[in-house]
Amino acid sequence: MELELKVNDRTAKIRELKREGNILTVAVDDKIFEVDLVKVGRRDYSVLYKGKSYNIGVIEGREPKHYSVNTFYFGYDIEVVDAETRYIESREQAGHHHAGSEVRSPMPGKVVKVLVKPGDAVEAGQTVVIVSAMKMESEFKAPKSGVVSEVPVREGDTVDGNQVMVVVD
Amino acid sequence: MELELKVNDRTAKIRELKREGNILTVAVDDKIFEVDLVKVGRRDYSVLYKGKSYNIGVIEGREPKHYSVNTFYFGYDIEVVDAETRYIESREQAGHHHAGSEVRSPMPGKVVKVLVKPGDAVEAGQTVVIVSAMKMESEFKAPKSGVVSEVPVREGDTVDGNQVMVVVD
Amino acid sequence: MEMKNIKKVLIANRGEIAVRIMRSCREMGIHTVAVFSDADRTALHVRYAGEAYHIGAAPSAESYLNIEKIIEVAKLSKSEAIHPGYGFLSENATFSRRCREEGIIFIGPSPEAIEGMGDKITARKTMIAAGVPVVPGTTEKVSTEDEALNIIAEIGLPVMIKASAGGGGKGMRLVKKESDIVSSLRAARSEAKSAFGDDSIYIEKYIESPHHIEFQVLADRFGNTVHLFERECSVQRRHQKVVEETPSPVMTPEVRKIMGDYAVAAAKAVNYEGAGTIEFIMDDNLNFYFLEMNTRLQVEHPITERVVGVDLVKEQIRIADGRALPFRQEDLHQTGHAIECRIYAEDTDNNFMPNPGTITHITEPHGLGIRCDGYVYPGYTIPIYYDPMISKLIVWDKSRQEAISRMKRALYEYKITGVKTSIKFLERIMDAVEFREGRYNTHFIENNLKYLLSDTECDMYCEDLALIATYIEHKEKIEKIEQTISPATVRHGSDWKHYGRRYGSLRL
Amino acid sequence: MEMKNIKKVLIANRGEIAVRIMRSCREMGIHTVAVFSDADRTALHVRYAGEAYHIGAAPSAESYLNIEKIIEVAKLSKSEAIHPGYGFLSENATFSRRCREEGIIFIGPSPEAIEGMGDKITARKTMIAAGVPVVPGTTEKVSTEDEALNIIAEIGLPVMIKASAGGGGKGMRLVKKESDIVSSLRAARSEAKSAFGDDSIYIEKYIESPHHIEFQVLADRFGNTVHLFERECSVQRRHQKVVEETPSPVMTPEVRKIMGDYAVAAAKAVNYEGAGTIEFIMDDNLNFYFLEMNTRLQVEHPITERVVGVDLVKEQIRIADGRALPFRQEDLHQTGHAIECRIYAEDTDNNFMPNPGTITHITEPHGLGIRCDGYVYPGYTIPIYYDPMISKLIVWDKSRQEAISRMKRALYEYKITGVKTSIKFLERIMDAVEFREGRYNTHFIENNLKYLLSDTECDMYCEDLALIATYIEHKEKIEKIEQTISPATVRHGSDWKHYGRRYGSLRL
Repeated sequence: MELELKVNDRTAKIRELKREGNILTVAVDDKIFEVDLVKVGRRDYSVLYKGKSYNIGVIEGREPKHYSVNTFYFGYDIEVVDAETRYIESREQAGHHHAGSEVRSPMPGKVVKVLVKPGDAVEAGQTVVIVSAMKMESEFKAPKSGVVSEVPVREGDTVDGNQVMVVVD
Repeated sequence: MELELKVNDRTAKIRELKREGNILTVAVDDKIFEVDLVKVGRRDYSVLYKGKSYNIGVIEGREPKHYSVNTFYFGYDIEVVDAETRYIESREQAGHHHAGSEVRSPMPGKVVKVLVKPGDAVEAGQTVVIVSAMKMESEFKAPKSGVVSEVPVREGDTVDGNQVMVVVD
Repeated sequence: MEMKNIKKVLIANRGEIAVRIMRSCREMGIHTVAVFSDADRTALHVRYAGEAYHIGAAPSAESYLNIEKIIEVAKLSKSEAIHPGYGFLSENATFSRRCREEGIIFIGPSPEAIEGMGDKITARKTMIAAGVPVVPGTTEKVSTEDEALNIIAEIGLPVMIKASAGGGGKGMRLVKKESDIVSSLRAARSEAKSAFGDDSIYIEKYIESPHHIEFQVLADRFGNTVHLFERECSVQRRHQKVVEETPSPVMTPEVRKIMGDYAVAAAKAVNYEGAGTIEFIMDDNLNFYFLEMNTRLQVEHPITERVVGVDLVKEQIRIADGRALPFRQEDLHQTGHAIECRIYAEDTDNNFMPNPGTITHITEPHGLGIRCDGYVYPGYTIPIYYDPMISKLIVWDKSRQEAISRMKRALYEYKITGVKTSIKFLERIMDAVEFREGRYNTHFIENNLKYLLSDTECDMYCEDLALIATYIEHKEKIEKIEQTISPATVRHGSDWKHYGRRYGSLRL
Repeated sequence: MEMKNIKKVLIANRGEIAVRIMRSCREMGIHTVAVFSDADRTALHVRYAGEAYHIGAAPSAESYLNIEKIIEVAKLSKSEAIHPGYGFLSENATFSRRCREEGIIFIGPSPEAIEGMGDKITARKTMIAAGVPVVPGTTEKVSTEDEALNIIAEIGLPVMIKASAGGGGKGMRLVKKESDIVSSLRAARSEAKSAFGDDSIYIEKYIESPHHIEFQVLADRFGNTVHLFERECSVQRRHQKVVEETPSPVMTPEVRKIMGDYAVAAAKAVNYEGAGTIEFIMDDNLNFYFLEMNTRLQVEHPITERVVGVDLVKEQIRIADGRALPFRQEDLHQTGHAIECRIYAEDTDNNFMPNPGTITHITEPHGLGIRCDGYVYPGYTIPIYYDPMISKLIVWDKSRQEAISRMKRALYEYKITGVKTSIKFLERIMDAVEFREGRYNTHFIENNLKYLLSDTECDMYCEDLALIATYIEHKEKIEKIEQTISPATVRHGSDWKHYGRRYGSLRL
């Protein structure tokens, strides 16, 4: 099985070439790695490569096919690129999708103020919603100028991480 | 749903009568309990009853429908009694089953010596197999006098917990 | 040693401090009662306690700040005493008084002592009367702008304007330039008005490159008052302490002796009983001034416990039980060095935004010289309503340099997934030159922010290995889905759809 | 303080001690190299180390005892030094010598010191020459039965017969009655022959109600030797230590001083370098005798670390690096009281049978005065090949009574599921009157076994609540299976079969 994985600006093709017990031969693009890889616990991999011991935690992201991957203190956001992803991306590029014009909550919290309603004209950088989490209030701003098309939250609502709060068209 | 659960010599019928959020009304035989019960983590329940706080860990046993349940330091082995269980039990009582004449490993280990082979006559209490685990050797003895019918392990084998090592008929 | 009066304690708090207090109670053979809000049914303090009672809705005002409800539970559960922890009702004179009225022992000072130290202006006056040095500035509340301008002219710039009823940085303004005086005054007063309902302020000389140094005190009801030496708390971000240590790297034995004596005098001036902290501000020349007294246990109390060898919560309970302190000043000594790091659920790379959420995995540090006081566990969802502090990591070693190395090791071992934390940021603090050399003041984080937020290095293979591990994780997940759909099932079109749905959501 | 010679250390061990050593290395900025057998690929020491190398099959003889393979890995990884931990090769003179030959620093004593103390008879002679009191008995190996009979007649019953090459209780026999002498002699010699390939024995006076008390020593290569006071190790089961504490509850300052001086003399008598332990046997009247020297780190070293404030592993490495001890005898003091409990994976209710298996869940104790040195993690399978010790729990408090209370609290918090452990048994030890009062000897567990194995009480509701929780768990599991089988699917007969299979096995 070959998978395309995206990390930052890089998209890499990964393919397993051989597996004997823990010893795995893998191609990452055109580079061949022979690693001793074993899953320890529910989310952690222990990888031995060239004698060095690496601990890699692979955690499912908040969206499907997204992973949050940690090696020591270094964290990567890795996404599986497949037909579905490509389809969504092509739609986004064609302007069919809301991405980039949504205001999402980066963390769970409580909506303390909604400053716009559908139909309002907003300017990029204008505060549209205020969320309180852990005794701290954060202001969220319109990502671009335009007209508010949706406000799926109300004051007093609790929101999850990554939840859409305002859409600007 | 009503379930019959067996703990030691007691078999109790449990039935949920009402549930509102965490507040659960349950009949245990003819006794009614109103408890505040919530699952915390993967195996732990927090139960508040009459003001007191109980932590109860419910862990799947090595056999299906068996649970190992801990409250503070007190541990219970609890078994779900259903049609299948009753069928097996009735077969056992009718003498159709090996239970009681098997020698099982109580823990994982390595078989260091097998002292009998199929066809051998053995006496109750006679050592039939020796298993080593964690630098300690344990002798396992025939549960009754009879003839060895099966020896599914060989010297050098590693065994799991609860694995049959010798059957005496 | 059994208590005379206290057999059961209600802990009017949550989080790590509630658990920490219950630990000491358990060691003393004292029963514990937890209280919890709607948001805290699954919290560790509820699970740890012997008894637990629901007291209201998630917002603190409707639960942990509800005095009458908490007193009701104390009576219902037949608790002889209430420990308020820190925050919430711990410095609330009304609560202390209501406990007294109801015949419940409040494990903390009298309402009079809380009031005496709670109002900054009153406290300043009391300290001046007791001969304790205070920062040059007003001794009366300032209610008009003219008055404020006169005072600023007298003590000279820079000055700090503070809300009289304030705390936590609210209603505070630093004024360095003549032209900013009026606007800062107005801003401070309006913020004070909206935060505390009182726009009176006071004005103090602003100390450049200040050190925040505090002294722990313990006092019994028989007039015995001792101090347990200093804590250096200058690593702060927006007036929130981040790292604390003891001894202070800038302290000398002579100054320690003098400040300790003043700390004891300050406590005695309000007939203090229990554990408290005298906060001082100190400049680079070791001139120091009384800042305020915290009439409660501090978050950072464990570093004192480790270096002095005293369990402060046990001493609080013993004092409240009516016992005399078991030691005198000359019995107390500092041994070695302790550092505390506060672990916050926050996204340090995104303006330190709080990051509540569900803990998926946690590995806590262990071994020689490590103490980790926390309250979260795998599967626990940190609520959005309360403080973002997850835990406190405390290390001890013989010397300051060794303690820093140990803290680095402990932070390396500390893994929390599910929420973002300040662990990496704290590790950078341990590596910062100013911190390592012990020459830092309260501007340290601000001055070093770029360094502290920069990434740590990984070797050249990390990224590729991360890709490989992700590849395997994803591949096995897909294979697991394929196995779940048995051959007998996949023949039907509907199941392929089902498979497609499951693959699309990929949540097994 | 950077090391002169040691930049990278290979740890020739596994389990908690390998992790514990790596922690100190990390704090010292020293790189670590793990070695592992087939059974240990997922072990924590492999994950914790900077580098890790496979050295052979699961049985120790083919991996952790393979001297040449380990030396090969040390060279390959360019490690300057090897730390042997305890057990395995730690007291193997050949290994120490091979390291020396290969120019690798062995973090431990010279082969000559190991040999001098390894043979019990030689050690006795050396001690007698150094003026250290030894248990009355033979000074030469006894190889014939007649010889043995004469010696027993001379020192009088009861006596202990021990294998000269022995250790760990193998080849040991206690003789109380005249009529048992011959059979015991033969049994001991035959056991010694099969265990060590050498049937020579020695005979000692048997001490009734003995206390096992040992002294920690540290010696550098410049002739500085200090002791770090005693450890009381009398809570034993079949010669295996279970609980250790320091100070010993039976010790007096006078006897401590004398014994400490003897411990230093014993180490100096073999030109000892590094960390070592002098074991003494002591009777109720505080008469004491040299028993043996362990020329390595002990399992129970953390209680000394806590009470004396010294990191013994760091000191071992510094000594091996060629440094002088940073303290003298008069700089060392005991502060407070420390206790260690060893947590074993064993079924205490079933004759203490070892219980390897997979850890499903673990909650470790935390808070003031707690140290937990372990190596298992959720999902880890404890292999069947090695020691059943999971971890060591160490507590400290000001007094012995408080330390016992703290240990009880820590054991209460300690939850391990998946394997059976000795936690409950240890809690009973903390409650046993003889232990609490500090009047126990090595017969303690044997004499109190019934009490120690009895169940702790739960209140009248526990069983019913356990049933309710199990009911909910099972019910939700069934509901989850039903959901997995979507309505579209369950129409087909094959799926009902599938459902039935899944319900039957109930492993989701």
